[in-house]
Amino acid sequence: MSTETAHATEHDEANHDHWSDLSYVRLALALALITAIEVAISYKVDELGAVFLPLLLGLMLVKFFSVVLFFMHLKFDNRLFSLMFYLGLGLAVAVYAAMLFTFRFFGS
Amino acid sequence: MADTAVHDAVAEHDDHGHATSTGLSNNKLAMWLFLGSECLLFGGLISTYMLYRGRHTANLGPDQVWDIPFTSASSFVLLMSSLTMVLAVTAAKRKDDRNTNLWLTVTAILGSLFVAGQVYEFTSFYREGLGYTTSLFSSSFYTLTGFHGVHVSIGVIMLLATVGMILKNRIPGDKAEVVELVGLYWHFVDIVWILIFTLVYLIPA
Amino acid sequence: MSRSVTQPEKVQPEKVRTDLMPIEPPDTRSNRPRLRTAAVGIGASFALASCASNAPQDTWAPEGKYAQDIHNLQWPIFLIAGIVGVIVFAVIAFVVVKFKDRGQPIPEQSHGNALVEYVFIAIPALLLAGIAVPTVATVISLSDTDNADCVVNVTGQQWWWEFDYPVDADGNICGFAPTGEAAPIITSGQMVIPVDAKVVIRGTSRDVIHSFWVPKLNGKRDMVPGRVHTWNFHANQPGIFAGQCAEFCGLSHANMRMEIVALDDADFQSWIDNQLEPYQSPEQGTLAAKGEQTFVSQCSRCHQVDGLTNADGELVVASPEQFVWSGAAPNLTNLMTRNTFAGGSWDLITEDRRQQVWEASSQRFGALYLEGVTEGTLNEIDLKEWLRDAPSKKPMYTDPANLESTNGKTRGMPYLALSEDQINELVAYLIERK
Amino acid sequence: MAPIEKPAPATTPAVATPSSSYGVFRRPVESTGWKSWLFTIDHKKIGIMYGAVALFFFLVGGFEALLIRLQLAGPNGTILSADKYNQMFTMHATTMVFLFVMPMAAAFANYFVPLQIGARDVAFPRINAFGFWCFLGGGLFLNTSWLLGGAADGGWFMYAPNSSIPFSPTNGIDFWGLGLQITGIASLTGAINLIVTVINMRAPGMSLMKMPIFTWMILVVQFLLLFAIPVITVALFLLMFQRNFDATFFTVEAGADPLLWQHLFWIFGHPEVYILILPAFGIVSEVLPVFSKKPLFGYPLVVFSGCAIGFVGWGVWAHHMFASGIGPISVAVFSVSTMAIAIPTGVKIVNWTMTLWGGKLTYTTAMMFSIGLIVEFTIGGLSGVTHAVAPSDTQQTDTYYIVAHFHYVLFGGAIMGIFSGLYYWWPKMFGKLLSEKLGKWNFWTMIVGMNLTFGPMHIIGLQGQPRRMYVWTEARAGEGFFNLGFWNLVSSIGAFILGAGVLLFFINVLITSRRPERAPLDPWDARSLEWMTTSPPKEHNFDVIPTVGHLDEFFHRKYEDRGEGDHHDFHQVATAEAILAEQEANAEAHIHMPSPSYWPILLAFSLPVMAYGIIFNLLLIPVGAAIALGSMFGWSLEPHTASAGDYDPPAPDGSAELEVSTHG
Ligand code: HEA
Ligand code: HEA
Ligand code: HEC
Ligand code: CUA
Ligand SMILES: [Cu+2]
Repeated sequence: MSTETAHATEHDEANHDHWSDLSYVRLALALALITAIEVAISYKVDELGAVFLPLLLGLMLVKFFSVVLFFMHLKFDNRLFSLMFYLGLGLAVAVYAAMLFTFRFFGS
Repeated sequence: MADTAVHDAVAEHDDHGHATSTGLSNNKLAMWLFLGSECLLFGGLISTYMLYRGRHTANLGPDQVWDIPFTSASSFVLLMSSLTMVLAVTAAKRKDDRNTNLWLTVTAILGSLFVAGQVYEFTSFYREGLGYTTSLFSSSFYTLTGFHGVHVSIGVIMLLATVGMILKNRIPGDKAEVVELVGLYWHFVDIVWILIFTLVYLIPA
Repeated sequence: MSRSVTQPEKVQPEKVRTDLMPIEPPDTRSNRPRLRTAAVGIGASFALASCASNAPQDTWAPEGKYAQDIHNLQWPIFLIAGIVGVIVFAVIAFVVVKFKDRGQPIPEQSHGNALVEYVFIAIPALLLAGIAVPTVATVISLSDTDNADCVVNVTGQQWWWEFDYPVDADGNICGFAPTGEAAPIITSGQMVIPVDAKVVIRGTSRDVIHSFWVPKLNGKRDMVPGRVHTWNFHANQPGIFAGQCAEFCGLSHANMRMEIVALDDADFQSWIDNQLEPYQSPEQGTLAAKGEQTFVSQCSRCHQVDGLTNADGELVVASPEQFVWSGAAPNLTNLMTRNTFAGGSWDLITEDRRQQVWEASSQRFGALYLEGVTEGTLNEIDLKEWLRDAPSKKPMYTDPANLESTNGKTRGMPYLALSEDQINELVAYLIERK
Repeated sequence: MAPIEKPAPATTPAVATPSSSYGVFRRPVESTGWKSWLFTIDHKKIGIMYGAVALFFFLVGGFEALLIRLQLAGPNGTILSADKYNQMFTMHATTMVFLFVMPMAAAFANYFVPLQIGARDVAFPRINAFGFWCFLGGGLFLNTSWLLGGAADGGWFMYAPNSSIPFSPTNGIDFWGLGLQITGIASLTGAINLIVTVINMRAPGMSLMKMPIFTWMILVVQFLLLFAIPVITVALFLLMFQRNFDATFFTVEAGADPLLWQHLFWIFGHPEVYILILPAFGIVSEVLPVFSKKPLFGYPLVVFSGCAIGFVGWGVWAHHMFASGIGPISVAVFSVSTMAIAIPTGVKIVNWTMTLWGGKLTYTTAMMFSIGLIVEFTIGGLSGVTHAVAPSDTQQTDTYYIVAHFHYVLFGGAIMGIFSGLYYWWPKMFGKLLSEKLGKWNFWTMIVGMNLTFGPMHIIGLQGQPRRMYVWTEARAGEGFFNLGFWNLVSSIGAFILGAGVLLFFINVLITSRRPERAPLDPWDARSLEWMTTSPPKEHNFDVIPTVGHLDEFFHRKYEDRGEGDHHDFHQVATAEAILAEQEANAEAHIHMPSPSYWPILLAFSLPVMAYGIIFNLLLIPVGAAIALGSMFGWSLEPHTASAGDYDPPAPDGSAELEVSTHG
């Protein structure tokens, strides 16, 4: 873990943090649109076949990270905050995915 | 040699300020740590649901009880509350108390609407026969969404308390930061719902 | 060096102290690596544990293929661990003596030495990589439960094991064709298997998690309710091998034992035939005949005796699911062919007899075991105590006042308030269940 | 505590007595007497309370262990019934792990992390106090189960479905689950607090790689706690819903898979064992350099290996489930990942040894405990490696061989480290040296006792004795050198020797506390910042916040390098007294420490109230919730420093800016 970024903080914030309210509104509308698409494709499971799940999960991740990066400012904020959050997120995904995986190998 | 391995990052330490070694706010750091920890909490609940989603009584599985249009609407409400929240934060940074309070209140209302929707959803599922203990599916579904609902409710209380404290001018320290912290929590609750909505509702059983 | 089953023909009064024998007794099975001796030489206490001892559950005394596979893997690893340990201790001892403060000047304030550090990362890494390869190979090979010679269903419950030998599509049981009519064999406490065969158990549990473990034949495998786990057994020679439930399963976990009994093919055939012999009522007017009536009135609601009929000539079918939380009680049809009871915790045979059986040579073992329990070798004391008041002998949750959480069902066998007469009758009846 | 104007050297400020009232709840401002402890938010007082309570629970857990050993000394023991025995080992483990080792680490962390990084307190002092009271409340709550119908009886990992109502109908497991939830809050809040403290409140100049190694290890541990506690929280909630609200998460008839519990428990449980050991590693890494008069060998590598242990520790949990039927692929993967953990741990052993190498070793009691750790932990670690070999673990798991492993790493590791820390830091905390003579006795009886107790368990286990058996029988004991009877007896005798060893520590404390002599300022010629202040430290820790230029800053202030180039030649140029005097002469003019508060203790005690409510009467829940809400409200409105009016006479300028950033 490095704290080298500390000095840069003030500077960075000054540059990017002022997303205008309008851009936030635009992002929110985009997210609403993605949600609509998600719902729509959930009615087309059979048509989409193998594409369905990756597509749906992809859209979910786009929404997820949009909120994290922009609404929660993680993109512009100090790297230390990202580290704290992604450490937890990454561990959670890795560990629980592995756990669910073990249930599949069960048998002798 | 150790001493030179990492760049010395300690900021100038003035005598009376709030300077911290990294220049970051204690509170914000704590909030992000807490959210990192919450990932493992919700991860556990989501995994439990994923493991048990298929284990239900004949006619009371996800496909039978879900009301996707309704849930989509309440998801939309929660998503929009993230927007109003972020507007409150920018207002607070501009030291615009009036708009801060306005957007905080709207966020709280949207949040309450979402919780109300969840209560409605639960009761209608219940009427269809899906009780908390009906099946593994129902227990893990109610537990997961219940935990989320409790988080939203706590968020609503925090929002309203913040509004109250801003009105009475009782916030110790940095007002904008308090709003920002509440915002982080609120957005986190929103992203958890983004996961739940897709993983729980939209993926067919 | 470990206990050999091949022992002198005559049954010796004192135990054979193989652990004190100067020379390794003739070992017919494995050409165990010479290095074993070296391991002992190293003096690591772990390695010493491979030395002679006759604890029946010694994990360093394999008697079958799978246990041997494990052993071949484990002894070199104990050896490596021992060597690493000895080196570490030697270095520490050296340092502690050598660098004691004797007034020397303040040492160099050096912060480290990259070479030393990387070397000491590389050495353990290589060692461990060396260990990992055979480990993974053994994991995979041990998990192969296809091509069984014999399949037995094993069910654990609080606090005993049930063994159920299914009849396969060809009408065979455990790979053997019964002489008479084939029917599933259900027994408890002792699992009888043919020698030198790949026996696969399909195991589960009726209540909580138990673990099936007979150390001389294989490692343990948990028996989890709702799942069926398969696991291999193989015995080199006829004999009796001790086991114990190894997963904590509540009050009488300590009293949940079992044995695996390996018989050669002929003996195994007679065991099967005997198990399948039709039921014979006791002769009219004997004590045992009275016992049969008592059994029907008191015991048969839980315990099945195949072929038993009531006064009206109807078959008596037990319904333990109404009385016992796990839903089963031991099948007593052939109780006296086994030599322990109640989760292998007490002997049905006398102490002397027990020693004869356990120490019998592999040639004599089968015959001795098949004799089962006879009038002369019955351990009446423990059996009667059991019938008098089972829960006070083996801790079980059977107190009628506390059965709320289990809908009035017991976990284990309740106190039945039998009179001494009834007990005598029952014992007379049970002694004929062979 | 009062704002301190230019603190007088080495004296505590005049006691302030409250007079005026602050609404209904006047702010507590006492700095002596019982109230100063009850409402304190001083990290040092909280640290001492953590330690005292933890040591008390050590006696409780040890007492339970002695009963266990008494029962097992001979075949068919009759000291305890089967039921009591099961409660005994469950509570022994729970007490030792959650109520002794973890809080003991919290004690040291609380007391010494701020001192080692040159801070005046932790980042959130009130949350710190809250954490302590949660731990105390949870621990007491847990132990009241003994009196209220029986303690938990499912073993410390509480496997489902044996933990469901039909198999354990008493309230014991409810107490266990709720009690652990409450102590879990202590751990989680403590973790956030300490991470923020370490990241944000270091003295100027102290970069991460100049941080004392103890602080580093505590940092790693707090991250482990941060991410592991929520996992057990989920598991405990599922268990609670199962037991109290009829959910079926572990009911097989409803289709549940009992292995879910095992996964959740061990995903928490394995990081937990490193939570137990890493603080001890940190202590040892402080003590060995001091008594070798050398810096820690390969400091960066010790830091990174600590991080690596913490990280890899997340990928090995299923090694506790090798026999549970998770399938060969999972078994193989987890087997290999478990072996990988031996590498970073080996790094520590090597670096400690190399620290000693070429040193100038003095064998104080603290040093002996540290060397004891290296030796005993290595034994435990090596048996750990034999477990990692999955096929042979199927012979070992759930036998005494495992019990031997984890007592060697826990007692031979964590406890040795803790005792080393106690002897090392005692003069700092209390201004008194513990008797070295008694200390040596203490050490040797403990070493002999522990090897006699836990050494034979290797044999007992390999001879096939399963763990958690309330009796063992002659029938399975065998004969000859390795017979179970003999070694069980040896183990029991060892346990009593060990108990005597532990008691010697308490006797030592009692005796030395009566002696008048005070410890010298720098009894060990130590190297890190906590020694650069009075013993015990003043309420504000340092009169001037030091500026740090070196790892081992204090050493470098005392010694000067007169060597040239690569050749070092150290000479003492200053004494601790001189350095302290200089600090006091230049003391900062305005030091404002946060004031005590009622709310943390009140909020913490609302939790057991609600927990009793869940078990006995749901009506108690709203009562507890009301207390909780009220105290949260009071908490959030309370300023960090008491207003001037709370003091008598009114203190000057009580609401001034804080020197340290302390938003509790
Ligand atoms: C302080 C706590 C602690 C620590 C540090 C460890 C450390 C390790 N543990 Fe242990 N463990 C426990 C506490 C701990 N354990 C507990 C409490 C249980 C039982 C829980 C229960 O069931 O109740 C348990 C159980 C347990 C099991 C499950 C056993 C079973 O139930 O079947 C396993 C299996 O792999 C295991 C492995 C290891 C390994 C590989 C390490 C490694 O980290 C050890 C690494 C150290 C060394 C190896 C020594 C030093 C290294 C060198 C000198 C370098 C050279 C070495 C080699 C090349 C080999 N442990
Ligand atoms: C840090 C953890 C820790 C520590 C320090 C200890 C310390 C000890 N443990 Fe511990 N033990 C565990 C963690 C620990 N244990 C765990 C996790 C388990 C697994 C439980 C399970 O299976 O669920 C276990 C299980 C366990 C068992 C196995 C039980 C079984 O499987 O049936 C045994 C048996 O001998 C045992 C013995 C001991 C002994 C003799 C000590 C000794 O070191 C204790 C020494 C201390 C003292 C003796 C205290 C001194 C006090 C006095 C002398 C007097 C007291 C008087 C009054 C209070 C008035 N322990
Ligand atoms: C309510 C059910 C119940 C009744 C009635 C009952 N038993 Fe049992 N019995 C059990 C259970 C359960 C066990 C297994 C206990 C254990 O080993 O933990 C058992 C075990 C036994 C065993 C040991 C069997 C073995 O293979 O290990 C014998 C013998 C026995 N019972 C005899 C009797 C006799 C004789 C009676 C009647 C007088 C009787 N039982 C009545 C439930 C019952
Ligand atoms: Cu069955 Cu333990
Ligand atoms: Cu582990």
